[in-house]
Amino acid sequence: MDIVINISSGLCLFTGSFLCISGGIGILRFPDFYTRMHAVGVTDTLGAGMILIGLMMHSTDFLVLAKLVIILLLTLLISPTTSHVLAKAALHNGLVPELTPDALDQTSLDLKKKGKTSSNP
Amino acid sequence: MNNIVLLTLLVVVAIAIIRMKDLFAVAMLSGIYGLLSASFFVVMDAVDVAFTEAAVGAGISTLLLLVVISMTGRSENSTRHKPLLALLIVAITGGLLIYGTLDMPYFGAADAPIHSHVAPRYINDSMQEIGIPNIVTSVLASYRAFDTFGEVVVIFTAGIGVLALLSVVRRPEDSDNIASINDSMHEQHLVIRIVTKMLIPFILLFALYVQFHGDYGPGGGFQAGVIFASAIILYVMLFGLNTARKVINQTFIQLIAATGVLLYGCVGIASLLNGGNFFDYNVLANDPIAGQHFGILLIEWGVGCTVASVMIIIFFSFAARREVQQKNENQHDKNQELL
Amino acid sequence: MLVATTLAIFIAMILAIIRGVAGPTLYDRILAVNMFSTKTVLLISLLGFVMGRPEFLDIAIVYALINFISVIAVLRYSDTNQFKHTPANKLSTEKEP
Amino acid sequence: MLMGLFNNWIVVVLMMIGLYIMIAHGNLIKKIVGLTIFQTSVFIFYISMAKVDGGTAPVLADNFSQYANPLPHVLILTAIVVGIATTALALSLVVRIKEAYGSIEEEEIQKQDNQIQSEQKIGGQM
Repeated sequence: MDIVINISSGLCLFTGSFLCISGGIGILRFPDFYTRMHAVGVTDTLGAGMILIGLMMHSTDFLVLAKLVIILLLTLLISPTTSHVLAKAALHNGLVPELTPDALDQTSLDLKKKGKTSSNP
Repeated sequence: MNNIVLLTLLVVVAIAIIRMKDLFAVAMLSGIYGLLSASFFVVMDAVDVAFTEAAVGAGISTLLLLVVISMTGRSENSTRHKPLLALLIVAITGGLLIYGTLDMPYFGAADAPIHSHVAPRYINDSMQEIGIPNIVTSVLASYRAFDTFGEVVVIFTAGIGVLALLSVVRRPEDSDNIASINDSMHEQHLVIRIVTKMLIPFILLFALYVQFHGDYGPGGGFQAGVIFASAIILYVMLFGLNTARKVINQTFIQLIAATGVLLYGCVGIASLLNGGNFFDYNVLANDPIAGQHFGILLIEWGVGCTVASVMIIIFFSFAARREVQQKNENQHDKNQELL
Repeated sequence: MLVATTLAIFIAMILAIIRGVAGPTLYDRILAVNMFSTKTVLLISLLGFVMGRPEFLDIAIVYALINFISVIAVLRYSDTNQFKHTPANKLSTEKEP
Repeated sequence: MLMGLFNNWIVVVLMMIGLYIMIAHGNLIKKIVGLTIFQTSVFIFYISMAKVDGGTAPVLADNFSQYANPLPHVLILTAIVVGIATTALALSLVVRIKEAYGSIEEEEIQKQDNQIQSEQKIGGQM
């Protein structure tokens, strides 16, 4: 029984730390704010959740477990909210995504082409 | 090892703060700085200090900086006065200080002079004398209660000072005008509004938990006061100052701040009247331990009231000043449009 | 395993600090601070277990709450005119036809 | 030796960074941030003095016998809250200075002061 808990908590911690590091690399390497935000927003919540669940398996005290659950709930509530608000505020204050107009045209052309090809088989 | 990483990061962030021209970035980095130093305090086993630094250094002080920056402008002048002379002075002083540290006891040494004076008594006897497991609280509120009284008075005085410097005369006809500025935030963000409404009761409850759990774990009046105040500040930021003023009367808050200090002092007087020394809680009840518990409870309550209300007063003053400024700017713009 | 996770969080913190220092827009910095405080919450909870006294998790709860409050504060007080046109924005809007 | 005094050296470095900001920067808000860094370095100094190897946080528990020194913790705990109160006072002074002079750069303020002084002198001579 002990070994099962150890292995599963180790797996959770490993997944969590992998997600944390990949989020960190994402915030560093992605080209503009919105893509960075995507990297952080996705990995932060899940990574924090995995690490906290891994810690829960280690805890023996009921109070510690309860506090970890509270932290987990707070993270689940707060992290997506802040991401949402941040993206909204950035867009509202006129930060334009670094998708160049050419790229935008290109994608819309592609879409049109696809639409044409699908409509004219 | 943890402390080395954290300290190095602290230095990196501090150097980045020197280089930054954008004051907004400086505020953000000082937030990171506060978080880092609080993590360092956790590594150093100073849980109570970390608690306070988390709420104060990363929360309230960044917030006040942001409010002031939004009032005074965001960019810094690039000229510096005599950077070479300053660097020279700093280098000499730093060199002397580092020379001074060579005689310091090594980090973590158990036989350092600091650990031989009063600390053993606190650690060994506080359980018999005071009867609560958190030594920091027993030293703060009982052994050195007079010292803490001084600190509370300092905080109260700072609150009065901010109030004297920033208080504005409010006229009722202004409120509609200001409300329209305020509503921008509160109408745009439905998600934040709902999440905040869910969180505020939790934060208030958590502050009370910290207040009363301070005897058994990290916590106490100072931390609880700051957390309580931050819940109110959250409310003000989201729903505007006018709505908040309807919920919490500012005169009432000022009264509470004074009452906290008064309560603290009265506990001391009460112990004098009962035949003990100033802040000697043993005489407050029949049993010395019960007396200590009672005294610490009252004192922490006084500290919590004062700290919370002073923080709220400080934030209210800044926010009110900012609203007046914004209104003047708006009027100025309107006048220019008319011209 | 706990120590390895602590190390991973340190690395993520360092990366977040680099982004916070580098900028370029203010939202990048806010994002970096936000990520940094989430990492701090995790670090504090982990350190409790590493040091053998996990009962001090209250501090981590405070961090989570402060994180939320400071993000709201940043958005509330960056909602004025002087924050609307950062240099990076101008660059990207100039590209538009 | 290197590791034993590392914390103290970092404290000195941070303190000097705060001092440098206080001396070399003219912006009043930047100066306050420098003051905060200076303050925090003192906190770090006290707290690292209190640490004992193999010790734990000063909250009594059954299975621990060695605790960190609680006295510096108490001093710094109150100092942090007093620090934020004084910072708030300093920031409110900055707000008033901005309203009175229209700037928070030290040189600008000095220039305006000098101007007023010289005008007063001319007025006095006449």
